[in-house]
Parts: sequence; structure tokens; C-alpha cells
Amino acid sequence: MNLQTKLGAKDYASDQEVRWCPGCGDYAILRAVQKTLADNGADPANTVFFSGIGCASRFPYYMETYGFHTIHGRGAAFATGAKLANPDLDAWLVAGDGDSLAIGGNHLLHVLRRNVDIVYLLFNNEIYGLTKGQTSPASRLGTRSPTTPAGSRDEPVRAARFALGASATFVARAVDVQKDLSDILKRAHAHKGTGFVEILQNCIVFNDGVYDKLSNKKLAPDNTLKLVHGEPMIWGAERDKGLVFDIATMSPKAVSLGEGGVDASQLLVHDEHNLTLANMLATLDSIPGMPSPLGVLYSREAETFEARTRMDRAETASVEQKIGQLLNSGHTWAVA
Amino acid sequence: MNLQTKLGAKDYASDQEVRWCPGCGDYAILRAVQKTLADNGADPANTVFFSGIGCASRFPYYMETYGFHTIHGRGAAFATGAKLANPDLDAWLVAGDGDSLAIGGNHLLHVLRRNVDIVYLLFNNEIYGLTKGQTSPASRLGTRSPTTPAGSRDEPVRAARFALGASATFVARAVDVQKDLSDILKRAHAHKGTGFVEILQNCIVFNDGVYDKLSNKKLAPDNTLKLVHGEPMIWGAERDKGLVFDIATMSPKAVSLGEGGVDASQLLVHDEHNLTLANMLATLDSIPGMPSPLGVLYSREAETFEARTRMDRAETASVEQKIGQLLNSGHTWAVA
Amino acid sequence: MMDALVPGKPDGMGRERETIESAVVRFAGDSGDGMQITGGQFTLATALSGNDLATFPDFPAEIRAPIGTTFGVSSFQINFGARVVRTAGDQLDVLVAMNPAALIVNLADVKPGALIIVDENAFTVRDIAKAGYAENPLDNGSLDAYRVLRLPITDYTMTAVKSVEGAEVSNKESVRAKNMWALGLILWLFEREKAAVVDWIATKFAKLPDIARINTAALDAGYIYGDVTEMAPEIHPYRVPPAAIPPGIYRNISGSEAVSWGLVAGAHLARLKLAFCSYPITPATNMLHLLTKLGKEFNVTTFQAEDEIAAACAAIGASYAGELGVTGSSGPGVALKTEAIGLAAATELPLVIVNAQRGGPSTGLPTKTEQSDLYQSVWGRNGDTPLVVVASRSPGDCFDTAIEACRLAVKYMTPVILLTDGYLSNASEPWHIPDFSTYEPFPASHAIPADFKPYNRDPETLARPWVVPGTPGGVHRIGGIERKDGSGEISYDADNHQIMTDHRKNKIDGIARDIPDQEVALGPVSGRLAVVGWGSTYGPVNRAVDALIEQGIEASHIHIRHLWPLPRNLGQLLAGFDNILVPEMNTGQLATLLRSEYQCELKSQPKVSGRPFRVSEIVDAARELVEG
Amino acid sequence: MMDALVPGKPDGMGRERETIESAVVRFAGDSGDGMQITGGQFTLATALSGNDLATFPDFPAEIRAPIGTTFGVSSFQINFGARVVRTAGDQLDVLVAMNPAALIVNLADVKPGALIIVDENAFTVRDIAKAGYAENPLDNGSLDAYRVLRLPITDYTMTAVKSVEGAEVSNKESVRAKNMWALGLILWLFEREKAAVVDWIATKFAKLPDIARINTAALDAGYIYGDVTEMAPEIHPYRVPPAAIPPGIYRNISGSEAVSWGLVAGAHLARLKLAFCSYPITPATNMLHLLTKLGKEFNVTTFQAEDEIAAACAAIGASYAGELGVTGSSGPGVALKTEAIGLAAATELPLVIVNAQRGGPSTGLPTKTEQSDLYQSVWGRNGDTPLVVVASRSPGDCFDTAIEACRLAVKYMTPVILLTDGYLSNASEPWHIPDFSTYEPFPASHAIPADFKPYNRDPETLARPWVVPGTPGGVHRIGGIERKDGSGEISYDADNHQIMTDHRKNKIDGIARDIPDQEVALGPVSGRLAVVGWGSTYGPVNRAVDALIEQGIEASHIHIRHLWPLPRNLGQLLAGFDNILVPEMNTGQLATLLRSEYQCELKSQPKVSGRPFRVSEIVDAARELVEG
Ligand SMILES: Cc1ncc(C[n+]2csc(CCOP(=O)(O)OP(=O)(O)O)c2C)c(N)n1
Ligand SMILES: Cc1ncc(C[n+]2csc(CCOP(=O)(O)OP(=O)(O)O)c2C)c(N)n1
Ligand code: SF4
Ligand code: SF4
Ligand SMILES: [Mg+2]
Ligand SMILES: [Mg+2]
Repeated sequence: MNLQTKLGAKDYASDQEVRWCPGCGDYAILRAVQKTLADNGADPANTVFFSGIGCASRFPYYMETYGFHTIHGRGAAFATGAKLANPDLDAWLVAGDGDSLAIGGNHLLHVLRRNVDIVYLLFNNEIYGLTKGQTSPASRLGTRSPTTPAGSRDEPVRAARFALGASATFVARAVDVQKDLSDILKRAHAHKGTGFVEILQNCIVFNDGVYDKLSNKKLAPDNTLKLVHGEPMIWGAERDKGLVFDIATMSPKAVSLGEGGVDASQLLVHDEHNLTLANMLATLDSIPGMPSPLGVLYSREAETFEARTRMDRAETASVEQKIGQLLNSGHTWAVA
Repeated sequence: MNLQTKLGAKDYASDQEVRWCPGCGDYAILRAVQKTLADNGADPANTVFFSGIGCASRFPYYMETYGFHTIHGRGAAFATGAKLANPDLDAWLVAGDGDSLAIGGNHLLHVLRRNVDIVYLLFNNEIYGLTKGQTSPASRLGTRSPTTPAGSRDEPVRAARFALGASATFVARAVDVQKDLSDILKRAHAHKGTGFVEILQNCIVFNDGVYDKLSNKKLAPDNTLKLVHGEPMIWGAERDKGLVFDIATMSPKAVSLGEGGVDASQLLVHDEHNLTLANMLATLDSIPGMPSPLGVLYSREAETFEARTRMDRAETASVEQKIGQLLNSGHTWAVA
Repeated sequence: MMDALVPGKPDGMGRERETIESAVVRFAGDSGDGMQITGGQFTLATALSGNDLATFPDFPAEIRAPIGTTFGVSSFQINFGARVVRTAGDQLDVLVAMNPAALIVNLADVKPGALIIVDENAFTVRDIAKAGYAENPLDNGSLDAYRVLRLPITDYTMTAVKSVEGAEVSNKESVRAKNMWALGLILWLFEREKAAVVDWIATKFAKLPDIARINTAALDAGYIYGDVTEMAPEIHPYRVPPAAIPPGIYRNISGSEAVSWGLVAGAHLARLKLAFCSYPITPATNMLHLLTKLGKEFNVTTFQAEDEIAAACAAIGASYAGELGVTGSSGPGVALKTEAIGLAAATELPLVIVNAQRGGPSTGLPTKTEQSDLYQSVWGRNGDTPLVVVASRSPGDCFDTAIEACRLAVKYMTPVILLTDGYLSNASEPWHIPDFSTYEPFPASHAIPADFKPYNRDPETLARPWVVPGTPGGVHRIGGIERKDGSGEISYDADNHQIMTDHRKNKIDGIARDIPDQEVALGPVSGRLAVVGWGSTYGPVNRAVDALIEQGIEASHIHIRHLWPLPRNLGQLLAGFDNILVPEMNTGQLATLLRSEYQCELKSQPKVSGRPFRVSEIVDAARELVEG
Repeated sequence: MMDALVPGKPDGMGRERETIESAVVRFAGDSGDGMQITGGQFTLATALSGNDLATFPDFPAEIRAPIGTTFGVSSFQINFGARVVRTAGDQLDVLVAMNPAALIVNLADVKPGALIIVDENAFTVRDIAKAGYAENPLDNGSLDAYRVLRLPITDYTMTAVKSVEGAEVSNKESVRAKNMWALGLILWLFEREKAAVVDWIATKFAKLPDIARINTAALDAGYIYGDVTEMAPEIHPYRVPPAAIPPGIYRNISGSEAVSWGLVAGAHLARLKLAFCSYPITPATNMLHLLTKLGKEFNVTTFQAEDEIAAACAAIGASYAGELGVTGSSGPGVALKTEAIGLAAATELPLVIVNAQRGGPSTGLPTKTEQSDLYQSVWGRNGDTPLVVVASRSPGDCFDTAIEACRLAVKYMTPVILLTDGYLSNASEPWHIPDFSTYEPFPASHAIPADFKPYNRDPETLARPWVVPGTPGGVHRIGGIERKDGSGEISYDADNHQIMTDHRKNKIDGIARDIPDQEVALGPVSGRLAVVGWGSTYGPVNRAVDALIEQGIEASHIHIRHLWPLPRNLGQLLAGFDNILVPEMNTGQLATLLRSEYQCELKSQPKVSGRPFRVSEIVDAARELVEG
């Protein structure tokens, strides 16, 4: 569809009052998504947002596109069914960390392995927002909540790691307030298959500040590694830290660059298509002193679900005839 | 409990007639488990087998231990609840690939990340046996079945890869007819936490021969890599093939050993505790020419679910008193 | 009942064929003995000879049980006659038992004086013991009440096979042909043509000509054995004259086939693609298999989901996107879909849920039949969540009920539960093939109505408009939180919730105006006794009412197809009977529903043994009720 | 109803206090205005003054709605009196509205002539518009039907705060104290003591002494304002004399607390550890929070599962291993547990499922109350799967019903569904603290009986023995496939299935012998009219029957606590009434159940607006029914 006039980001905002808590990270994401749609020249009538249940999942109501707010954890299954019926829909899914990794873990696994051509936005605030602050499977160790008054002790699910384990074809990570969030969203959208983006989102009410190190302008440069395909992995406010791979221990190592340090040419170069690397990056920040990688961790080309299931509509007359034939197939006999 | 006389493998067999198809790989696994229990000197009265639904899940009926045949896909959740109530139970879970990776995917994820101290045996025959031969999420590309007459085109879930993505603390792979299967089971059982073993199991009726390359005595040596912690990775009938890591491409490479080939000292040495290596091994056999790794891919020490939830029973009298206090806590007032 | 009428034309030995009105035959053997095929072929030959018939296959629960065990016994029963046949028959006139296990398992169903044919080669010491007999039942007089024909069928088969010149077949393959030998004998016994079976063998083994030849030889040998051998006088051939069947083209159809094809037909009549989303479960799986085969040319997409919940959600997603989403399962699977079905009801999207019921509770008896999911269907949801429930009464009827389910789902934008069961799924019956071009289409509309709001309703049906994503100018949002009347926006308003709840209820209640008034299947429209049933008990109930009338007891048969909403006139109809008997294969679920709706006095006749009703059970209960 | 009785003692201005029998007060404001705390503290002061009372908090659905919006309004209602109070009250005698949104949202519930107190500082042009008013409602005569007290509460609060010497507080903190100013005024209005509130402030802000001081100052200022200011003559203080309340120690208790503590108590009386396995969902979540706090010392383990299915399965797993498995959820979550509950019924393991009902269908109205999961509870499972259903009638009653649920689950080895709802969960009432040492224990036994077989039954209860893994000599297997009577081995046998189905049904039916006969809560045991209710409608129904009797209409109140099985005498009891009215917060689910059981004529009074019944609604419906 050719839109006569190009739509701006605001044109993708519905008339519904946005009802997240003031200061919630979801606002920034909403703006980035609206900008992405505008930049993509998305046709609102062919765009649909699915969601489960949770604060994040209210998202569809705020978009001037089609939207389906479904049930907790199952958004991916609804989106899959919709794409089965209409593979040409431009479908997005918004789901919280509880929605995606607690009740919806199984559907996340399967939407990824089937490579359904949607953008999957996992809003990870490491908490159950809507139900008022219980730990989610993504909550880090020690998270205090009404269900873990002494701090959580369950090993958290790491979304990107899980996605890679689930054979995802595109895995990216971003921070809610990241300036170039929309660029990552565009990459995810351009990907043929499930564009999975974990968005680290601040819940100002129940888990404020868990991502301060990554979102605070001062702290972020030393704590985040912006991944660029084909570029060496360098970070730090002074861009003086680099990543190398130590083959003896088969482990990544942080090194200092420049004077007395390592030369940039010795650094690991990011290769989006390398699964071993991606796996390593997905757990990198669990190593003390290591930065948190942002950007596209992994991508590979693979047949989409839609390519496998796409089906043109057969003509009514021909189906009518086929059904007639079907009913009369096999052994039949006449009774006179 | 000290058993007066040591029990033999047969003593762990119940009086129920085993009802798998003649020739099913499950028989070999049953024998190996019974042997493992005997070797472990397991107390039948403290041992319990959980299962979901499927051919594999009939397993508990054949063990002279406690057994709970539950519902499809949820065995892990039942086992978790039982361990919550009684952390000292020696609990095993038997689940098919459909049970574990289709309907039960979410519970597999969570039992692994919680590190519940059980042995999780995933009988992977890459098919739904009990419901007569539909593809499962583990079915490889091209598998023909009543639901995929033209061959399956969905990317299969790879159990070990998935388990690693789910933060498993122990991941092993074995073949049903493998002689030393019991040794791997013992390792899994000795592990504190979820001892996850993917057992490649032949379904003679609906998916016969998918593992021939790994179970056939002639083919196996060239197609399997037996992992030994601290040992270089070598395979082949002539033990003439080795694995190296190419840092330039961040990928594993197969090399020839001996004359004109590479020296064994240059090979990758298996390190069970290295996650990057484990991730690489978990997808190794998807690279043409690479062997399928068997044995313990990964293990690490971590706090168990039981360690976190264990609770001694408080005295009846003290609880009685506490409840009385509880009811009278907060603001109370007397009405005369 | 094998009642003698008049003597028929003699057989090859000049024996008189005894003409009988109907007969019940069961083929039973080990799972590997090919009993289902034998039964299926006999059914075909019988249909071709003009009898009416009904069949009931019974499979072992295990995939492949060890040979010779009782739990490995597979059987196939057929009831055929010169009159209308409604059930697979209560008691057996002929039992073919290919081994001791088959004998011990099935003997209880054999009528005294009936014919039992056994392969005595299979009665080895080992297999006798395996079946649980202390001694050989053929020798100890335990079968004195029956006419027993003990034949070395395996030996005879081997002989027949050897006679096939140049056939290169293994011993195993030879032995396997014994089911054809037995079939040949039974074809002779009932004066059936071999030709169709011979054709079938030729097609089936087209690529294995030797196998085809030995099977044909075995079939011939069995037939000829009957025709030319001197047997004890009490063993003689029968003739079952053709039934008065409405003229037309017929075929055998199983419930699984009929429901699958009915869904295809229903989607087509709605001018939609069918999106069948399911997860395998016995006995529903066959639908997924059958529909997968049809595919593209029929506008059918199938999706094997990761679990039942995903299957239901995907079906709803497909409906949301504008096609006809259908999900199929069985009791425990439908239980899992409950929450998702609630969303379909709340967002008012079409959805058909086919529940092939099986024995419960929990995993229960997956391979046995039962109709115990009526409660779950009518009432099994959180919240006030009414939907439509319809049930099929016979294998062939599954076709029309499936179309009806599609029609109501699309027209009223609602979930519809279609109830079949294990019996219907597996059993087959001769089906008068309808002329599909005469079916009235009910095309769905995705057009944007004037003043479009997602929850503005059609004043007649109360259905909301089905505007789907991709439609220019129709952008809107829906969801599971209560929606504002009209706009569909989230609304927590108290009065709005009342209004919307009323709309949902009135919409479903109103469907009663769009379904046929309840008819009486047999007997007067008021009187002494109504036997009220639903689903697959149609056959035995109808036959029982027939028998009651024959016995001089005034009785009527009311069969309810639309279980929710119920037909408008049902209460009044029931009020016209002095006695109401409600036989069902559960602990009394329809009885509860009827009592709650009409506060009527009725007698519930529950049965949950995993097997269909016997006609006699219903007759007895009815007599006791009216005669006290 | 605020009916004047006799004049009371004068206030600080020498004004006569009007003595009234009861009053309904609602505090309403923005979510950030602290209305729940204000209400809670007023409740406490009221309880201490000897009134009976009931409360109803109403939260916004959003976590933090934008300030000043109608959907951000939070309110707390209290009904207190000199007589027994059964409901939170129908219409308001006093409304405190802290902003325009609170006024517009709550005005419909205010009685004509009632007192409305507003903070006029909050009626800015912006906030008036945000609330949806076209003009200032305080100025346009739209409130003429009420007595309006418009006060610059924010200004007064700021003044009071400034008077606190040396207090270093922010402007925001100062403004926030305005709820205490309002509370002070209302304490004066109803002659309540400030002391308990002052204590509470001191404890709450022990670590923030300045905050404590300004809040106390605001409280005092509000109180003194009332006591010493000249107000319009129609605004004068009241006295509500103490009620005749049975002597004892009291506390306020919410349903969430009571049910949680009841579960702890029930497990303890069974001499088991409590394993509470749940997944957060409104309004059930509080139970998980509360029980998590108790932990070890109470023999309580809590488990936040990955989803509702896992929660149910884990609870069953815990019961299997010998503790008391309990799972708590709300409608959609319970729907997901259906399949697992079926397994508990089939394997006959104890399991308590607490369903804190909310508005449905689907996600519905999570923060609103409803009792529409009765169908799901009684009938919502595949197969013939009977279980026990009990319902709580008031916040305090949740304690005893929870114990009853535990008792039945353990004694009869069965799942028990305990129904509460959003209203019960959040509302609180003064609770006569029981002497826990007088509760009769019902210890569970894991001992191996003589001739142990897992499905040998106790002849009395029909319960099977609860032998748990870890028990020497008790090794056995259980599962969801039909079990052989006695041994529990897998059995596909037809007759066995009938036997086991009968056992399961008889076991549950038999529980009717172990529950109290149905009593009449109010009125004669037979007569002209029975108003029959269940669950949280107890209060309004009871009050309505009271009112009917006062109005000279012979009426009785029957409140059903055991919903399945129903009390043995219920049918007979109902038969003794000419008219039966069944008010419920759903579309008529109990009505269906009663009709199906007793074929009785009754009038259903459904209401699904997400709010409790008003007494007057029931009175009107009852009058219409009996007077025609
Ligand atoms: C079946 C079901 N179970 C539970 C809930 C309650 N619930 C709603 S949202 C939610 C979790 C929210 O957390 P998350 O997915 O992380 O989203 P967030 O609110 O943090 O954005 C829960 C438990 C529900 N609505 N439905
Ligand atoms: C809720 C539910 N859904 C579906 C089924 C049907 N079902 C039983 S086992 C099974 C899959 C079996 O495959 P797998 O887990 O791989 O075990 P296998 O039989 O191959 O050992 C299915 C779909 C069921 N019993 N319950
Ligand atoms: S609770 Fe947290 S996630 Fe939810 S809207 Fe508020 S700030 Fe955002
Ligand atoms: S169907 Fe396959 S997995 Fe099942 S018992 Fe038979 S051979 Fe084994
Ligand atoms: Mg979250
Ligand atoms: Mg399998």
C-alpha cells in the first residue's frame, strides 16, 4: 500500500491515554517503536501488535494499528496463528519478562525455533510489574520482593542465552532509553524470521535502577559493549577496553588498549553469524568486570515459518468440486 | 537406611509386565537404570520415579520403587513439589522428547534453572511414540510423519543446547544401547542439582534407525565423540580424528591425527566446566563431518533448590503457640 | 439378533442357507493379526451386498503389546442386517478368535449358542498360559454352550500359500495371510462376494505381487473350505437379505473422516480458509492426520502446535486474522484450552473446538469411549462465559454437525464446542454421500460496516463485526479485559460490565431461534416414556426404543444435537411425557443439564465402562421405569 | 442508614452530637493521596470505639495512574454502627473527596442530603477538566442535593506543617499529610479517639521523626478544626454508640489474611507442613505474599512457580510426598489448573485450591469482585471428576472455611476448591479472635495399613491410604490412567472403570454426611420466602432479610457454605418455602445448581457489575417476588 502522505511517529499513537506509571521505561520504548514504524513507512492497517498480559502488554492499546491484547504468556501462539492465516501481516509482539520467561517460556521457545516472521520485543524489567512487584524468572540473585523477602536465590533466566538455546535466528539486546533503540528495532524488523529483542526496561516502581549501570549516561560507556558486526569489540568511556579470546581457557578476557596494552588488531571482531561467539556474549556480563553487550548478538538466515506455511487461496469453485470428489472418493457403492 | 542385603538390578524391577514394543530402545534404558540403582545401593523405599505421559513415561510402573505417572509434560513440576515437601527423596524423572520439549518445555526450563536435585532422563526418540508417530520438536528436518507427510521443515529443538540455554548445571548425552550408559547415569545422579541426560532412544516402530550412526557398532566410532574431562577430543575407529578450535573463525575444526596430521597436544581438551565449549559441543554434530558428542558436556556446582527450600519441621507445640500469637498480632481490642 | 426367517438358497455343498435378519460378527486376534483390516474388508463386502451396518473397532492401548497377551488383543465388530442398523450390536453371533487371548477377552460378549471360530494352531501351551487359561479351553468343555469351529487356520493358510507357484515370500509373510483365510471363510458363511476384497489386495500390494498372490490364495482357500467341507450340521451358512436402504451413492465413513471433512466443508461454505491447529491426543489425533493430507487444494492449513494451549491460541489468532480457526483435542487437552476459549468468548471471535471425548478423569482411558465432557463443555470456564455446544450422533452425522458448528461460530462470532467421542472417531458406517452442491453457503463478511465500532452488534444476531487486520480503515484494538460496549476499549465501568455480560448471554441464548426445534426421532411426541439421549448413544437408544415399541411399550426417542443453547421447545416437549429416561455414558451429565433447565423429573441411566450401551440395558432400564 | 436516635453529648463548640445508629463513610482521592491508609486508620479507631463495622477498599486497576484522572481514584468505604453490621453499606452518609476525579466517580453512591467534604484546593481548572467536568461542580449548583463542606484542606495542612518547629520536610511530604488532616476531621465528626492513630504514626515513621511530627500535626489540626470552628448548622457532629458485640478480643482482618492463616491453621491441625504453590494473579496474590512472610516457624513453605499449571502440579507433588499441597489463584489461573486438578482427583491426593474470584470472562475485571466461578468449580473438568467446593462468606469466615477445606481434603483424599473473591480478599472486618487451642486437630496418617494396597479404601470415608514415598514397605505406583480397584495398577478393564467411577462419586457424595446440616441464618425454617445465597453476598443478603422482616415480610436467609456436596437436608429445607430468591454476583450459577439438584422453582437475581449487592436491590427483588 502506498500511503499518500508519509506518516510521522505521532500518527502511530492511538487516542487512548497511556496508563503506565509516570517515569516507566515503557514510554521510551513506545516512542522508539512509533518512530520505527514512521521511519519504515509502515501501513497501520497492515500492522498488528500482539501482547500477553502485564504492564508491557498494554502496549497495543497505544498504537494506532491493529492490536490484540491476549492472555498471559501466550502472545506468541496467537501471533503464530495469525501469521498462519495471513503471512503478510506486519506483526509485532510485546511481552514482559514474566509473560515471556515464566508462563510463556514454552511459546517463546517454539516461536523462535519456528522462526515466525514477527518482531518479538521482550520488555525485561526483571520483575512482575502489573501484579505489583514479585520476582520474575529474570530477576537477578538477591532481588527482594514480596515473594522473596530475603532476596531471590533462583538462578535467573537470561533472555538472550535462552533465545540462543532455543535456536533463535536473530537476537539483540537494548536499553529502553538508548538513543538508537529504533535502529535496533529496524534491524529486528528487517530480519526475515523472529527478530527477538530483549529491551532492558526500568520499572520505576518495583525494580527501580536495576539497569542504572547501563542507562546512566556516565556509567554506561564503561559497562556496555556496543556490538557492531565486523568491528573489534571495544568499550569504555575512553574506548580503552577490549575483548580477546583466550584459547587456553576457552574464555573471553578483557584487556586494556593503547599504551602498554594490547593492540586493537588482536581483539575479537564481532561476527553476528557466529553462534559460539553469540553464546559467549550472551553470558559475558555474568563475568565480573565484563561489560553488557548491546546490539545484535546473533543473526542468521533461515527459512521462515511463513515461507513454509504460505498458501494461496484456492478458488471457491475448485474447492467446491474437490470436496464433492473427496466425499465420493474411496470405495463407494450405489443403492438403487 | 542400611539394606541388609545388597539388591541386584532385578530387585528394582516391579512385577508389572513391561509393555513397550518389542525392540524398543526403552528396554535397554530400563536395564541400565535398574543396574544404576543396584550399583548405587539405592533404597527402593526412598526412591521415586516421576514421569509425564508417553511411551517413555510408562517407566515408573516397571520400577520396584515409588512411582508417579502424572500428566503430559508436567513431570518436572510434580517432582519439584515433591522435593519441596521432602528434599531427601531420591527422585528421578523420565520424560519423552515431546513431553520435555513440546508441552513440557517451560517446566524443563525452570527445573533446570532452579537446579532441583533430581535426575532428568529425556528419552529422545525424535518422535511422539504413544500417539503413533507424529513429529516432535526434536524431529530432525525432513522427518516424514502423519503430520508432516512431505517431511518436517521446522528447525528442531536440540535438547542439550536448550538445556544449556536454560542454565542447566549438568548436561550429558548418551545412546540407549551404549554399554556404559549406567556410568553416565551415575554421574548424573551424583551431581548435586538437576542431572540432565538426553538419551538418544530408538523407536523401532515410528522412527527406526535415526540413531544408527551412533548406535551401530561399526558406524559409532566414526560418528561419536566420547567426552572425557581433561582429555583431548579424539574419535574415529582408528582414533585418528581430533577436534581443534580455530580462533580466526571462532569455530571448531576436525583434523587428522598422526602422520602428516596434527599432534594430539594441539587438540581441544574437554573441560566439563567450560560453558563456551559446552555450547559448541551441543551443536557440533550439526556441522557436516563432525561427530556427535556423548558423555558429560557440562557440569558446574551450584546451590540446589533443596538447599534453598529445605525446612525442618517445627514442633507442633511451638506452631500451635505461634498461630495463637499470629491471630492475636497487630492491633487488637477487647470487647467486654 | 440372529433370528431365522426363511431358508435361503443352498451353498456349494447343497446346504440350505438359513436366512436371518441380522448378525453381529467380531474378528479378534493379536494386534499383529490384521483384525482391523479383516473387519474393514468384511464391512465393505457387506455394504456391497446391500445390508445396513455399523461397526466398532477396539484397539489395544499399547502401541505394540507383546504377542499373545490379553492386552494386545485387537478386535473389530460389525452388525449388519436386512433392516436399519443403529448400533454395532450387543452380543455376538459369530466370534472369530485368532488366539487364546482373543478368546478369553471376548467370550463374555458371545451369545449362548453362537458360533465361535478359532485357529487351533494358535492354542499352544505357551499362548494358552499367556492368555491366563489354566488349561486348553477348547478341550475342557468350557465352551459347551457355544457352537465351536476349531480349525488349523495357520496350517491351512500355509498350505494355500505353498500352492502359489513361484511366490517368494518369507515364513512370516505366509503366516500373516491367515487373516485372509479367516475372512474368506466368513465371506462364505454370509454369502458375500470376494471380488471387492480381491481388488483391494491387488491395489494394496501392487508393488509386492507375491504378497498379493498369497493373500488372494489364502482368501480363496478360506472361502472354498467353507463351501466344500462337510461340517457339523449345526454349522451352516447364512443369508442376510439386503436392507431397504434409501437409494443413492454410499461409502463407509468413520467419524474422524466425517468430522474432518465437515470442517473443510464448513470453512468452505463460510468462504474461509480452515486453520486447524492441534496437538496430538487420542482419539482426536486422526483429525489432524486427515486434514494434513488435504492441504492447499481444500484451503486447509494444519498446524501441530507445541501444546494444547498454543493450539487453541493459534486457532484464535487465525480467526482474528480472518480465517476459520479450529482446534481439536480430547478431554484433558480441552481442559488446557479453557483459558484461551474464554478469550475467544470475550473478544467474540469464531472458534470451533472439536472434543473427541474419551474415558476420564485425568488421562483416564485414552482408547475407550465415554461422553463425560458435557459438564466441561457447557459450564467449564471461569466467569460467565456462555458458548455453543453441539454433538454428533453417528460417524456420518459428524459431517453435518461439523458444518453446523462452523456456521454458528462464524454467524455469531463465538466459540462452538463440537462433541464427538472415541467410539464415533473410530467406528464407521455406510454413509449416504450427500450432494455437496446443495449445501447452502453462509459466507463470512470482513467488510467494514457503516459507523464501524468493533463491538457494535448486528441487531438480529448480536454478533459483532469481524473486521480483520489488513483492512484499511478498520484499525482497532481488542483484548481480554472487559471491553466498552461499542468501542471495545478497555472499560472497568460497573454498568458496562453488566451490559456486556448481558449481551454475551443474550447472543448465545438467542441462537436457540436459529436451530431446529427439537424433534422426536422415534415414537409419539408425547406419552408414556421418552428416552432422551445425546451424542453417540443415538444408535443403541434408537434401537432400544424400537424394541420397546415392538414389545408393546409406548416409547419415544428424543435425541438432542444442540446441547447449548437447547432447542426452544424442548422443555415443553419433555413435559408431555410421563416418564423420562436419560441413558448416557457418564454419571448423569445431560440429566443434570435437563433438570437445571426444566426442573423436570427424570431417571438418569449412567454407564461408564468405556463401552457403548447395549440395547438390552436401555430396554431393561426403560421397562423398569415404566413398569416399576 | 444514618437514622437519628437521641442527642448525644456536645462537642468542643457545645454543639449537640446527633446520635445515630450507623453511618457509611467513604474516603476517596487520588491513588497517591493515601486513602487506604486513612480508611484503615479510621476503621481501627472505630473498632476501638466499640462499633461493629465492615469495610470495602476499591483500588484503581492501574499500578500508578496519572494524577488526577478518574481511573486513578482510590477509595475506602466503611459502614459502622451501634448494631450488627453485615455489609460495607449501600449509600454514603459521608463522602470525603480529595479531588474532582474522586467526586465525579463517587457521587452516584452518595445519599441525598448526605455530607460531602471536599478539598477545594484540589479543584483547580486543570484537575476539574481532567476529571471530565465542564465547570467547577462546587460552584454550579450541581451539589445542591447534598450538604457540602468545602475546605482548603491542602492549605490548612501546610499551615499545620509549618507550625511544627524545626521539621525538615519537603513540600511534597507536607502536602501528603493532608490525608491525616481529613482523618482528624472525620475522627472529630464521629467522636473517635486519636490516640491509636497517633501511635500508629509514631511506629510507622519511627525512622523519620519529622514526618511523624508533621503527620501528627495535620491530624490534630483537622480534629481541632472540627471541634472549634463554626460551621453551617446542618453540619454537626455525630455519635454512634457502641454495638452489642459479643465479648472477646477483636482485631481487624482481611479475607486474604484470614484465608492464609486458616490454611496455616488447617495444615497444622492435620499435623502437616503447608506447601503453598502459586503464581501471582490479582486478587489471589496476597495469599502468597502473606504466607511467604510466615515461613519456617509455621511449617509453611511457599513456592512461586513458573505458571499456574506448575503451581498446581507442584502442590500435588507436595501432597504426594506427604505434606499439604495448596494452590491459590483466580479464575483464569484456576482454568489452567483444570487438567492437574483432574489428576489429583484421579490419584486421590489431598489438594486445596483457593480461588479468589474476580470479574470474568477471560482477563475480565481483575480488580473487581464477582462470584462467577461456581460452574467452573462444581463442573469445570473433563471426565466424571467430582470434588469438594466450599465458599467463605466474610473476611473473618475465610479462616474457618480454609480449615474446613484442609480437613476435607486430608480426610477424604480429594481436591477441595475454596471460593473467595476480590471483595473478601480486600475487605476487612472486626474479627472475634478465636481461641485456637480449642480447635480439634484432624491428624493425617501416612501409616501403612494392614493388607496395604494403594486403592483399598476406608470403609467409612472411602478414602484411600496416604502412604508416601520414603516409607519402607510401601513401595507402589500411581498415575492418571484408570487404576485397578485396590492395587492401583493400570487397568483398562471396563467393569473396573465403572467401579472406580462409582467409588469416586460415592466418596464425594458421602461427604454430605460429614458436614453440618443446612441451617437458616435468619428467619423461620419454612415459610413464605427464602433468600438463598453463597459466598460474599452473605452480608447484603442477611441485612436485606433483616430489613424485610422489619418491613413485616416473612423471610428467611439461607446461606450455603458447602456448595458440593450440598448439605443433605437442603432440598427438604427449600421445599418448605413458597418463594425462593437467589441473589448472586453472576448470571445465576447457584440457581442452576439448585435447580439441577432439587428441581425447585426459584427466582434468580443475577448481578455482575463488579460491585457487591446493595441491600436495597435484594429487598426490592424480594418484595417483587412475594408481592408480585
Ligand atoms: C493466567 C494468568 N496468570 C496470572 C496473571 C497475572 N499476571 C498478569 S501480568 C503478570 C506478570 C507481569 O509481569 P511481566 O510479564 O514481567 O510484565 P510487566 O508487568 O513487568 O511488564 C501476572 C503474573 C494473569 N493475568 N493471567
Ligand atoms: C494434555 C495431553 N495432551 C496430549 C496427550 C497425548 N500424548 C500422550 S504422549 C504424547 C507424546 C508422546 O511423545 P514423547 O513425549 O516423545 O514420548 P514417547 O511416546 O515418544 O516416549 C502425546 C501427544 C496427553 N496424554 N495429554
Ligand atoms: S509498575 Fe513498573 S513496569 Fe508497570 S507501568 Fe509502573 S513502572 Fe512501568
Ligand atoms: S512406539 Fe516407539 S517408543 Fe513407543 S514403545 Fe513402541 S518402539 Fe518404543
Ligand atoms: Mg516484567
Ligand atoms: Mg518421543
